[in-house]
Amino acid sequence: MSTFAIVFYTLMIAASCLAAYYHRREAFMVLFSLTLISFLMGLLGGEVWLRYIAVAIGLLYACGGLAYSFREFLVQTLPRDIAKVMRNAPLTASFGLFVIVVYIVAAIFAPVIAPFGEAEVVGSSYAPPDDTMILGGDQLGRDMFSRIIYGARNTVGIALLTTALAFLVGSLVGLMAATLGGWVDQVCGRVVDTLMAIPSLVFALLLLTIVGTNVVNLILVIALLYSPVVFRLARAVAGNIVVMDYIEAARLRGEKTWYLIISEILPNATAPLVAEFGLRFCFVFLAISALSFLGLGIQPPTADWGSMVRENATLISFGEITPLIPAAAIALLTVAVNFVVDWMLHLSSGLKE
Amino acid sequence: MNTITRHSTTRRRFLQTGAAGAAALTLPMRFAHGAKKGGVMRMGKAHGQTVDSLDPGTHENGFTVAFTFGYNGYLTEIAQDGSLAGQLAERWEASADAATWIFQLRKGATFHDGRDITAEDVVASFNHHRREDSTSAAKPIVAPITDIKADGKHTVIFTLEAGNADFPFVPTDYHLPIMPSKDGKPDWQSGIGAGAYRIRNFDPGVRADLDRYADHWDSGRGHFDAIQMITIVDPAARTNAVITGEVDAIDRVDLKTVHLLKRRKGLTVHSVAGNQHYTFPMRTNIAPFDDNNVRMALKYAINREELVEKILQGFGVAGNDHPIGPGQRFFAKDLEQRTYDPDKAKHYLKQAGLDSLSVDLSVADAAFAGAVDAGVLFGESAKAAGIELNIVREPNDGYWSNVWNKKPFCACYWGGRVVEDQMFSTAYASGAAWNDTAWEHEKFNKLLVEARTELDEAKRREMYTEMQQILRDEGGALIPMFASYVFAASDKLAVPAQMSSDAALDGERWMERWSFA
Amino acid sequence: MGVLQLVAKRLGLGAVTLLVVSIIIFGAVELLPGDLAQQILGQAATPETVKAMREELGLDRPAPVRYVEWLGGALQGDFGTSLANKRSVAEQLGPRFTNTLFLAALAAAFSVPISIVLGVLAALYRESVFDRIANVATLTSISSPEFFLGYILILFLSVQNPIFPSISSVSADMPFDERVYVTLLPAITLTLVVIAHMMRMTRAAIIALLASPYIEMARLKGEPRWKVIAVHALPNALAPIINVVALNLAYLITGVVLVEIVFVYPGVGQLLVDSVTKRDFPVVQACCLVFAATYILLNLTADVGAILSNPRLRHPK
Amino acid sequence: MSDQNDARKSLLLKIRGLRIEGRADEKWFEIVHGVDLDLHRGEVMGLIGESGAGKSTIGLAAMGFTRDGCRISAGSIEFDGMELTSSPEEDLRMLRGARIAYVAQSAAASFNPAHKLIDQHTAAPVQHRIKTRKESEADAMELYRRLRLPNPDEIGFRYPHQVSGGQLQRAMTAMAMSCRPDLIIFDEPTTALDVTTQIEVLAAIRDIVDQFDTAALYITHDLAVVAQMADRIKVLLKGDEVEEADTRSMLANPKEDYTKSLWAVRSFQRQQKPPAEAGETPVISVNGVSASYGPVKVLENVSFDIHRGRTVAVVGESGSGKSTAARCITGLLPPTQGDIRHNGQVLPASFRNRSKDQLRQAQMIYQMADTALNPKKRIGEIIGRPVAFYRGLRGADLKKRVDELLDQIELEPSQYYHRVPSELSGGQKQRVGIARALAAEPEFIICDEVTSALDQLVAEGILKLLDRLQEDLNLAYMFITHDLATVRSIADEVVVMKEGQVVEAGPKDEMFKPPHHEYTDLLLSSVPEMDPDWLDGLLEQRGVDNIGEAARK
Repeated sequence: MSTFAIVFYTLMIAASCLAAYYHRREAFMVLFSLTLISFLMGLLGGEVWLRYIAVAIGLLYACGGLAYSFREFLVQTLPRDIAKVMRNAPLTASFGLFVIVVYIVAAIFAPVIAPFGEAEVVGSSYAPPDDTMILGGDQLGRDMFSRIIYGARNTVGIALLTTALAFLVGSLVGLMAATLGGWVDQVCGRVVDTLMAIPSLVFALLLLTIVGTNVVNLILVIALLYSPVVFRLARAVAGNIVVMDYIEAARLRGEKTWYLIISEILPNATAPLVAEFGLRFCFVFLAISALSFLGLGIQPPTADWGSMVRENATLISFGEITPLIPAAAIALLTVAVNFVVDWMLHLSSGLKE
Repeated sequence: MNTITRHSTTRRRFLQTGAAGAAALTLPMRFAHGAKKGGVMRMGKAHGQTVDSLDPGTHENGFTVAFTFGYNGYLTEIAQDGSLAGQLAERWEASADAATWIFQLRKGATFHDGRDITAEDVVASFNHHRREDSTSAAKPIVAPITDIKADGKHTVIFTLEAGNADFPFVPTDYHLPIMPSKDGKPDWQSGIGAGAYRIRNFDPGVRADLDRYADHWDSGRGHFDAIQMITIVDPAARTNAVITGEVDAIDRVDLKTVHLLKRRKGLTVHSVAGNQHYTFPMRTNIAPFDDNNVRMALKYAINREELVEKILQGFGVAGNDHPIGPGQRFFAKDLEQRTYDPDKAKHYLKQAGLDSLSVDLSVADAAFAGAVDAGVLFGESAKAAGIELNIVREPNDGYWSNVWNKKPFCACYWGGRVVEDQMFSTAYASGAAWNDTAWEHEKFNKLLVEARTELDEAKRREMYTEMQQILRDEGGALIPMFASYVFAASDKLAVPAQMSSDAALDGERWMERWSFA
Repeated sequence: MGVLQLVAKRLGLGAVTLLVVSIIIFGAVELLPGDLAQQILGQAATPETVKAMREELGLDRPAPVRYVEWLGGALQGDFGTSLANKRSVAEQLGPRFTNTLFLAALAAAFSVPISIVLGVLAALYRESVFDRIANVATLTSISSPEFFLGYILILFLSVQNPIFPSISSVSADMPFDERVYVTLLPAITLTLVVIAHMMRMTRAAIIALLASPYIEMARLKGEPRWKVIAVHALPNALAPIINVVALNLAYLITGVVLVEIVFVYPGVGQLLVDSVTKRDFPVVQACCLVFAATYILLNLTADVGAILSNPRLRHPK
Repeated sequence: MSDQNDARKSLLLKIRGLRIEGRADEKWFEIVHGVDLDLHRGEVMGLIGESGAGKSTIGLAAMGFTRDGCRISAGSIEFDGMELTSSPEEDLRMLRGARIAYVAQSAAASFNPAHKLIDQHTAAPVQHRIKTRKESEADAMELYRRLRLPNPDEIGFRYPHQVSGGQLQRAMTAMAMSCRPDLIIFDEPTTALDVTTQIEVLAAIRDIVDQFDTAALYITHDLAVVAQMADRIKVLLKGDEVEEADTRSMLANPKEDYTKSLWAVRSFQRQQKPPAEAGETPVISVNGVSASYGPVKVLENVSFDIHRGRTVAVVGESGSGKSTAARCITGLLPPTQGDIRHNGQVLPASFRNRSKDQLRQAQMIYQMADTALNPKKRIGEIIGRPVAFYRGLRGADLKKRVDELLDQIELEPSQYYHRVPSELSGGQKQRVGIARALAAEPEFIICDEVTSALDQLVAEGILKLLDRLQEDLNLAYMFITHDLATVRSIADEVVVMKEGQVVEAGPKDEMFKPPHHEYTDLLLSSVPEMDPDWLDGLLEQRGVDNIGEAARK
């Protein structure tokens, strides 16, 4: 029983007791269950595991603190009405926001931040990390760090464009179908059903092989593949809106369909659509990395996280972290977006719990 | 050296040749000494597709090649030392002009269904590739055969359009197994062959299971009781499989992690210098490549060492702009190695009357693994010589049909041929279908034909050396590197010290040559 | 409208959809650069051999003719033979599809119960620590690329401590238990991929109901909390839950190419990708149709399930 | 004094200084400010007040229950000697259903659509181990019989959606009775029902409450109803008690002004205009219109005229086709026969084919102001759009015109111009709806149940407003309603509809004077009156089995 273990347990127990004393029920539950777990781990895995847990807790607190302070920062800086919303945002949400902001910055200022060019050969292949190359080099001796920064730009940028396009098409057609109803609705529905019946990955494979894999095609194809899903959602949401009396009133006024869609229906459909946008963004993101995995995604020498994972995948078997970095980057972003989306969903569904 | 004299077959030396045949087939015996029998060998293969079939004419990838070598018998084979050895053919002799070849079949060799192997089978098997509507990839290889007929049960007579001293090497080609014939047609569908192993189950793109063929004529081949060959395309999965010991060996080791793989206990990473080489063919009938100075400039503008280090992770040697590998008989070892020299490149540009040059280089990883990266690196090094290379990524699909042999400057892969003549006549002889540099060189062509029929060793060496020289200095192909075959095997396996260099995994004949330690 | 009419109607529509899909696929395959002949011959392609191969495969005839012929065969249940290796498509697809189904079934066997239970619990103790942890955990799992999840699992459960095989090469003659054993890793991977979606939907569907008067009524009748959720909320939330489950099952069957590659699992996905790269039209066609059919049927089952779970539709006035 | 002691002895529910807080955008604010309440065994107390008075909240609190986002902040609730505010959830659970039962406003929504009535009925008794399932089922049928539900032995095995609203409401009362509780909370049990159905439910409830001598809290906003049901009445206003007294004295002489004002509501009478002289072409004339949704016929040969400056009230119960008639006029539902004339000339059947001007002439005001106004638009835009659309006004003139309109509906422009509907009260929303209609400067406005969703005082205001506007702008109204009181107050002519047909039509004065068509008679007689004995009287004269649905055949 080393001093570390003793200190560790004492702190854990003390914390739990404090929580219990101040009736922080949830905090207590977390802390104490953690204590129990670490007892178990300590017995099974030895002190190493204790250290892991300690690190994990540390990280958790770090993230929590970061999120907390970032939220405060926003509350202080943003205009009042938004700040009011922010103040009640859960920590997860503000953490998500923080991550997203970081990514956006990285994406925009990639050339400034990255010490080397995207395809620039700096050192020998798989050069170990040193102070010129923080994360070492890749198989061609290009700077890993720079490539990850540029990866943010390419991967995120492309995913964003794709999703945006998919939504533009999907939701517009969806709203159109819902507003016009009748045969238009029928036809759209059928077409979408058919499109969705074709397994998307394979469809992507086919289309991309046909039109050739360059960024533009990639965006177009994936957008095409995802728009049906958006259509369905938009159609459903709008379906509930068009039956409202204010839509009837507008119709009776003799308004054009376009007006109905843009200024009567759309404003009421945004909340769910935005939420869906977040989720879809993640899926598109993963889809692109999946395609890169199949060699059809973003093409080298363009840096892209998906293909970076793919290229270095074999390293995982040896417990090397190189491929973990881009993969973690992907996961982190998607988690972050999902956090924010969750929060927005909660806001839009005024469900008080 | 002496192995080679053994192969310059003439009437006078017929007996020797016969002995040669005999000697040839003692080879595997020798290697077989002490080889432990038994065990199930599990091999993880980087190749194999659901569209693979048993038709030898369609065999093209590492999986099918190893497979066919496993269950099929061939007239002749390449021994580990690169020499020629008889298999189903016991002896062979040539007419003086080396245009007629008589093969004597081994008696007592049988197919898996117990039938004797007869001359008819051989004829039918070769005609499978020769016939007019043949779809076989080997069609060009057997094209020179003008006639083939059986003379009795165990004699086959090949007649060639022109003499070819190396003809006995032709039947070693993996496209040309001997298949059981039924009224003149070879029956490849049944999967019955004359190899050391017989097929138990073949699931294209997934796996193949084979059992030792007990009645094989040569008890010195095939030491495993059974073979499991599994397709593992994903390099990571392949690596995992061999690490976790779910397979005993894998080919195509991922070079990125080979340094880590080497550290694993119980595994050995083998690398065999091969004849396979990566090239950047320039079509010499299209400007600017019709000017040899431009070609030379480019040849000097590429950094071969860097490519070997970064693309092959050091598993290979720099090429010298000719397709003959260091391990080959007539390799011109005295030929000076060309190196990266921007100034020379500039000089040649001047000669060509240019001070800068901008050309497209079409690449795709379908050409060879890392072709794109190679292109990128080439581009970087060429800058210094004032040459602007714009790397054009071509789609992998249809690369061989739409890019290679069409685009003026692209990336290409050559598996290499054991026989210099084969290599030259397939890819550099004027009018050859695969002459991807559209190269026409009178002297070269003349030498090629002469060397083919020349039976004197020394003369041939001179000729081939000269041809390599010509290719190096005037040829259309930029040949920066020769890649080694890198594969990993568990230490449970007894991997022979000397392995064939004509293909990966001991010339893909590991099934019959390897055994458990 | 009765369940039977609906089923009939939807099956009809499904058939039409399949037809359209087959046309689209055929068109797509036709549009692919290069053709089977070139693909098979690869570098070895010479004009003559390619030509010969085309004739042998009948690729020289006009596309519509070939499509109609194929359709004719398909309608009689004969999906033709693979152009590349002359084996019948059915014989090729059969075992592959069983494998895929087996994997999907295994994954579903884990993911569906777990996610629904988790979802219900999350709804029951919503906004509690449990809810949050479950939420974050599932989010993280859904957020990592599946091939990456696969590799990680292999690293921990197969390379570092060898519990499961890293490659799940199943064969037809395998005994069931062994089959399960080798398929476990990919199944777990897939479970991690799909669980989040289903769980969150379940949770959302139930929470959405908690505001409704009859839930309040149940509570005012003094029914215990779990009963309120299980007896009063769940039955009314079934429709959306069934829907999302069906959706994910469809994904489990049609969308697992990557996992198959990572675990070297001989499923349809692999076959499909290979056939696409080789332009082996009949196989591509068959695979896509099988997938499309699965998708349609699953959706149909979902709708039927929704109807059966809703008395309004089950017993019309 | 003595009966007071006696009362204290049998005191069942005792609430003291009850304060309840509600949570809205993360702040707690009080919605009930210290209410006291005494309820004795077998006594029925009426809680009356407008929406937001906190009636339901108090009612639920009496079960120790608060809705999500509400909490009891102070005071005590003592049920039969047991303090509810401090007792653990488990004990409360034991109480609910067993000793205190609840009857919700909308039975349709409060029965779980997934389960049969009987299962939901027996849930509580079985849960509380009061009866076995068998006994409870038998008991249920007994109760159904007493509540005069049609074929009581079978109805329990239906699903909620297979049973009509009135029957559901009675089934729910039966369910409340299933454990023979000491106290039942009735939360507006008849508000959602048609008048004719309302009576039977009222009768049933009162009957059962008497039979089992159950105490009850009867929550409603309808004085006439509470007059029939309650022994005592407590009037609430915004979470405060106004006054409490026994029913008769409360009705006879209310003390507080607020109560008086409540009583006064029914007094608004706009005197009836003379019928338009013959030959004057009506603004809108519906002649011989039949219409149907798919195969279902919903209108049959309906005809009536609406003259300039007049109000035609179309009366009928739900499903009588009065709203459908409106849809035909607006062109949303093209008639299968007959036509709609506007100032003599025939209007195209579908609104899609009508000219901008024709559309402008007929405007509509909806029942549900919430769904009638786009929640995402500012009041200025909502009212401004028609102005811009029809008159093409822009910028300053537009703003000016909108301000005028806001003035007309008595909303301070500077204050409301930039608000969104969610920031308005129900009445204000309804006013905005009116303004939007006026903005088109129509000749004719359809008012579809415009007041039925509003509290009476608010409704009052709306009616007055509509009346004034009619005076100023000489508008013609088509007034769709099921509330005869409203008809009395503003109509010039009345059209009574039943099952898609016009049963009777004519000037109001004639319509409200006998002899009536029998259905009109039923309608009229079913409207509860302030007289506590009204229901008894009616039951006597009609006989218990001849009211409500029974009487309509």
